[in-house]
Amino acid sequence: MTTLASAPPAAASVEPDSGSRVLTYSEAVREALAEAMTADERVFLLGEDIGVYGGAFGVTGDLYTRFGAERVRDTPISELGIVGAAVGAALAGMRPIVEIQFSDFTAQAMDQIVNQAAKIHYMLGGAANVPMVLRTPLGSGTGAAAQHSQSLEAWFAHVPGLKVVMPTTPADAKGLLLAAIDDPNPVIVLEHKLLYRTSGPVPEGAERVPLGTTALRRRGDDLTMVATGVMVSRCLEAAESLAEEGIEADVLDLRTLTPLDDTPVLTSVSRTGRALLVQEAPGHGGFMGEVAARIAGSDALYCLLAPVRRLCGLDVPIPYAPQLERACVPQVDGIVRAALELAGS
Amino acid sequence: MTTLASAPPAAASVEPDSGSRVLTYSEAVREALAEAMTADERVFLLGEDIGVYGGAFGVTGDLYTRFGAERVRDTPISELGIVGAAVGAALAGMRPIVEIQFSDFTAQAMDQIVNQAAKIHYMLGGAANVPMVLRTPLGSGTGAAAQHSQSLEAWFAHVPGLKVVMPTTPADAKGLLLAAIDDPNPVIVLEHKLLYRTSGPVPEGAERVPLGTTALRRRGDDLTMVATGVMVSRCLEAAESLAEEGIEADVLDLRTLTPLDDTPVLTSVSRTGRALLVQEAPGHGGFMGEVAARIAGSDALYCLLAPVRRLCGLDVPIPYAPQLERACVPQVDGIVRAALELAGS
Amino acid sequence: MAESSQDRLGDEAATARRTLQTMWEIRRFEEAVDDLFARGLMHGTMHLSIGQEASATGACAALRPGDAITSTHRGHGHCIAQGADLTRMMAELLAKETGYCRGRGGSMHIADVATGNLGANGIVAGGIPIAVGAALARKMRSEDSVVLSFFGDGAANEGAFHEAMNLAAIWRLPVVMVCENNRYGMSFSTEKAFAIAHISERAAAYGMPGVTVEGNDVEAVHAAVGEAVDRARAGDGPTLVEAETYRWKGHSKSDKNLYRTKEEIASWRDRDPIGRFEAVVLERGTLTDTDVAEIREAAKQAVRDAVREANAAPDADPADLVTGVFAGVPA
Amino acid sequence: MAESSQDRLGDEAATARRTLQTMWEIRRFEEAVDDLFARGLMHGTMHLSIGQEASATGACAALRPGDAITSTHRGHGHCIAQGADLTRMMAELLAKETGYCRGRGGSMHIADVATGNLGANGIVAGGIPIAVGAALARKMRSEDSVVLSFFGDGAANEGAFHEAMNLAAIWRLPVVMVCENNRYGMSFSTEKAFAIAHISERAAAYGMPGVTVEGNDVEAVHAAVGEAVDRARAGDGPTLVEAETYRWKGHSKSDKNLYRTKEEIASWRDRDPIGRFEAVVLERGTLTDTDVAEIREAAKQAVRDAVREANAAPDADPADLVTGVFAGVPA
Ligand SMILES: Cc1ncc(C[n+]2csc(CCOP(=O)(O)OP(=O)(O)O)c2C)c(N)n1
Ligand SMILES: Cc1ncc(C[n+]2csc(CCOP(=O)(O)OP(=O)(O)O)c2C)c(N)n1
Ligand SMILES: [Mg+2]
Ligand SMILES: [Mg+2]
Repeated sequence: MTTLASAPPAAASVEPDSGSRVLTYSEAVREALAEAMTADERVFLLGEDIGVYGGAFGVTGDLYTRFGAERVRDTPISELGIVGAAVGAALAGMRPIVEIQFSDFTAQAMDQIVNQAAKIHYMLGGAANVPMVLRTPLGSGTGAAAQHSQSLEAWFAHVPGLKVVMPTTPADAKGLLLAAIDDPNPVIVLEHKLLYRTSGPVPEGAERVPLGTTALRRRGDDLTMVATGVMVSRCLEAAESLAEEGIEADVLDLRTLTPLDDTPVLTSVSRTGRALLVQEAPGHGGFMGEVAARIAGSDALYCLLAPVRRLCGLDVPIPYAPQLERACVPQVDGIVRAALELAGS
Repeated sequence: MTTLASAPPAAASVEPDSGSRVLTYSEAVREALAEAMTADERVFLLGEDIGVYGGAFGVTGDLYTRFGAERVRDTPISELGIVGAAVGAALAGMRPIVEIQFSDFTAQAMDQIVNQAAKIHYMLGGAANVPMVLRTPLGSGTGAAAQHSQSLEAWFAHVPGLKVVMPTTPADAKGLLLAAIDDPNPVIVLEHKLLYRTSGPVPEGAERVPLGTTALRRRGDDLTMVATGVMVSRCLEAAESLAEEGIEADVLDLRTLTPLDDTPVLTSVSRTGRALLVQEAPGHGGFMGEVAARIAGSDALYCLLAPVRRLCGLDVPIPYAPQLERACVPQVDGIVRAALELAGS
Repeated sequence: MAESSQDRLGDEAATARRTLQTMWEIRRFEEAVDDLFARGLMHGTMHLSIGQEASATGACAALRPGDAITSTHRGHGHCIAQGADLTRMMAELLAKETGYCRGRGGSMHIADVATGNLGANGIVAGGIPIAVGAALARKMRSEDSVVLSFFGDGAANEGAFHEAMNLAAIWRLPVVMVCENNRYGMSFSTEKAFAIAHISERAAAYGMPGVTVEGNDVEAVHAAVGEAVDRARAGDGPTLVEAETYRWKGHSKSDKNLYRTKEEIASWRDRDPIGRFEAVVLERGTLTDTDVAEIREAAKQAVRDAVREANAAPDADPADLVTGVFAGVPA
Repeated sequence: MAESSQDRLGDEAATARRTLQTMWEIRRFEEAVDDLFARGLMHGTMHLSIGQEASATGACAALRPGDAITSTHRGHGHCIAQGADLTRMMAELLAKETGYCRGRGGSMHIADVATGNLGANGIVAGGIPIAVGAALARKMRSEDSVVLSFFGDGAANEGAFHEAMNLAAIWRLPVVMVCENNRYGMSFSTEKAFAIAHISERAAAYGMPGVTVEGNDVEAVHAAVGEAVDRARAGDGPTLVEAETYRWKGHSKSDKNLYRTKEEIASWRDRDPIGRFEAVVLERGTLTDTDVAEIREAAKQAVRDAVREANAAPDADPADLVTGVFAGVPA
């Protein structure tokens, strides 16, 4: 069973509870990286412009001055090479954390991610493992157009041997990343660009958020919203206004796609009978198809009062024009509309 | 509405109808390539060892001697470079057809496939297009282990701007490929290794099989089987033995994942009330999730008599040992078992 | 375009005028972009090539109609030098329906197929294999046109560069590889990114000629690229031309310039490629002070008009937002 | 392993014995594999290195315990030369639970972490960046061990080679790049795949030393690689060593040898690396005819035993078929 986890930025006007303070999502990531490097000298960072520049999105910030050029290692523009170097360093006992500036550029490194990192442990019959983390920002909303705005989480979720994490709150950005760094397997951590500047309470300590636990962000009996990435806060906003119309929604944040904790989803849908699955990525072949299939493949099916509704990004490359870009991915008003239709049906 | 399309190899002991003869799947692909090159001088092939060697799976065969080294162009081992060269040649008015020896190696070329070929037409506001075809064999069953046995169709289906084709019969191998070559967009044609040697009737002429039409391979009212690739013939075999037990199945062959023709699926499931979705790729995040979501998202939901059953490859890298490899992907007996459970429920 | 690679760009008045005006249009265009962005009238991110006008201008001056280029994320200069319409470029940056990409692409994806610009590219080194393919098409059709691929120093460490260079070499393709070495890939200096002195040394690894030129000398760039273009057109294969230059502005909007000194930037501002060419043509007497003043004014005016017209144009139209993904199958 | 790079492998009896026996074990092992495959007793596909025994043996002889290698799809020789157990190798190829990968990997994925073999690789050039990372780990821990990466001529045209070479060079990593140039990447000849005479010429593009050696002369390979290993161990960075050799057998099972002549194959069989070394040690009097006969017999016997023991072993166990995907999180 899931308990009500701390709400994400959008809804987080709350005072931090004792032992935690308000940090931005980037600060939370940075804090996790710093704590991991302090606790374990095998941990090091490599990536393009993560050093004195502080990272394309400023996430590594001052880590370069704090930990030096050896452990906060700037690299040439060679995604395949640096991910491969991380695989080799992991095999040799280190705990590399690679940053890829935009998740779109994981395309350059797919061989090392998919054919090497993901498979080595199994392919070698367990004789070796690849404890590495690949951090990369995904998503649209920055006006960077089609080659800098994709949400490719479904690719990684479909690769056996990879764990896939999508933190949506500063607390999770830290806690899930720490868990990913502990993990003896390759873990892909997909951070959302639009969340970097959002803030929320983050525990002081080195509390881990275990991989594979879906978080219930809001409680309601009329429908179930399942979301990932920035869509979680949009669903919470939508749920707020729905509440004003007397419609109460469960809002579930998957947090990790692999391993996927689908029990809270199935339990919630069995209770509400209505499922609204919201993702930023294009719908066709997207991960919410997996979630819909889990629902349709379980006894929750018998509790459905309406067809499972997916609200996803349009099946288009993200355009540059702001109004077109917005029109391509679910916005709060669209979520509200879809929820009303669903609740009304 | 779909009509009963010609059955695939497994069930194809039929005499070829007039105007067609029996060819193997590879011969059908080769015939399509030859006809396209004869009809249009802009068409040319490039890939590793497609020349005098005849292709890693012997598909290009004697095309090198027939069309010469310029149009059947051997390349160095540079997947990213040759796919990029195909993109550039297509932009410059040619009709390149790239062969990638194993679909696993598309990982090397993902940037040119996904960030360039798929997006250029849209990103340029329609000012240019990329009429290219990428042919590559997928699937397990050859004892080639984890890096040579993947089924990555879901990756491509999730990329707006790509069309994705999976022929399962010699007739379709030719007809769909010809349609793909005609298409002004980048088309990924995923051929199954285990099908290359299978044979069936193939029309003499340059008959196209339009992209985006699901084929009904067998008719039955008790359940609906939806399959792709080599799973289509396995489903047909399974349907044979189910028939002996008095259970009749519709067997649908999606043929193209993008564009996806889901009407026959929804129509069939609405009639049978039972859906068995069979794919070789690992289940998690796989394309049958999309199919299940289409069913669960439509009114067909109200006709379901049982949860939608997905029978997929295990979520593991394909192992080398033959008995383990077989255990990782759906086999005929497993399909029969799943169908019996489903029909009985 | 298409000055013979023999003559210097600063010797003859018309050519000198065109060359200087192109460089000024690039400069003014990007200053206008910088300004619009700063005032919040332009969104997304921008990569400005201010300070690098000579490499774009000199290289494209060596091309003819029918030739093509592939460009980069820092591609405004290439696009203008190749003869693009300033208004349609500005309209694209302002996300207008009249823009080159109908507002779908923005700064990193401007293409102008008519003038042979196959497109900027948001992917570092993404355009190099594409240039190779466009050159392959020309060779297969036995055309005598060539393709020129612009890329940066940072791009030379991508696998795409390597694979494309080798394909160009073994197939002896009519392609010219122009590496604009502006000393940094974002914040990473060439001293750190390479263990060699000149990127042009890499040409030998593929069996092609390589040369390094003073990238802020538009005549030197034109001469070196012109020679390479002649070689390509003659069927003698590709060349790697490295143009040493410098970007005055930050890498993009998020750049705090922490990786370089004010002094370094200043020293390069003193090597202004435009001022340098003006001095040359004045000293040679090819142009007069009045000519130069007119050209500056004309460039400023052209950019002003472009901004005005672009602003007046309709915003990108969501009409075919979904249907525009695939080109229609011909009847 | 670990002969000093100064001494020649054929000068001292014990070393000569070990060297010759390693080469014979590779030869006999692969002949056995070829035979088992032909008789349908082994499935999948196999890439045999018969004819290339000297490069694997000479290179690994220059390594010490603590050093590591990355290997290729044609990796049996590297694995044996690095000291792997023949029975566990054969068991892997026969898909047995006692195999190096418990039957999960097969020929293209054999690894032996104990002897520092980080694994064969089914992906051409896939092991090169991994070797760079393993070398980076050693440098960061200031260990004095080195990593040696084997790859073929064809691999040198992959982007992975380029990016890895540059990383190794700019970080001055303790890695030795050993390119086994056997004249073909599958069917594509080096004459067609490269516009340069020697792949070692590519080293200069990264600012590292490069050398080409007679790959069928085990002493020459050992000397060249030994020098590179010493350089790496001394902290002076990477080297590219190209060993010119030839594969006698087809690329894999599907190869009809249409791309080369019988004469070419015959001419290389005359340059048998094993026969060559036998002649050397006999002529130098390091070993006697009886010694050589014993060694051949010992190798044959070792492989026979490996096949027998492997055959007797249990088949790969499906027990953790699904659960084996992820390594368990430590308590
Ligand atoms: C494959 C890829 N990796 C990283 C980036 C992010 N990025 C954009 S421009 C740039 C620097 C490029 O340097 P260079 O090639 O020298 O061109 P310059 O910006 O100096 O003109 C980087 C790292 C990208 N766009 N594509
Ligand atoms: C990335 C990738 N592309 C293509 C292949 C198919 N393939 C396997 S071995 C091989 C030839 C490799 O040539 P080379 O590197 O010279 O090694 P050799 O086989 O000669 O030992 C090819 C093309 C592959 N395994 N991986
Ligand atoms: Mg640069
Ligand atoms: Mg070779």
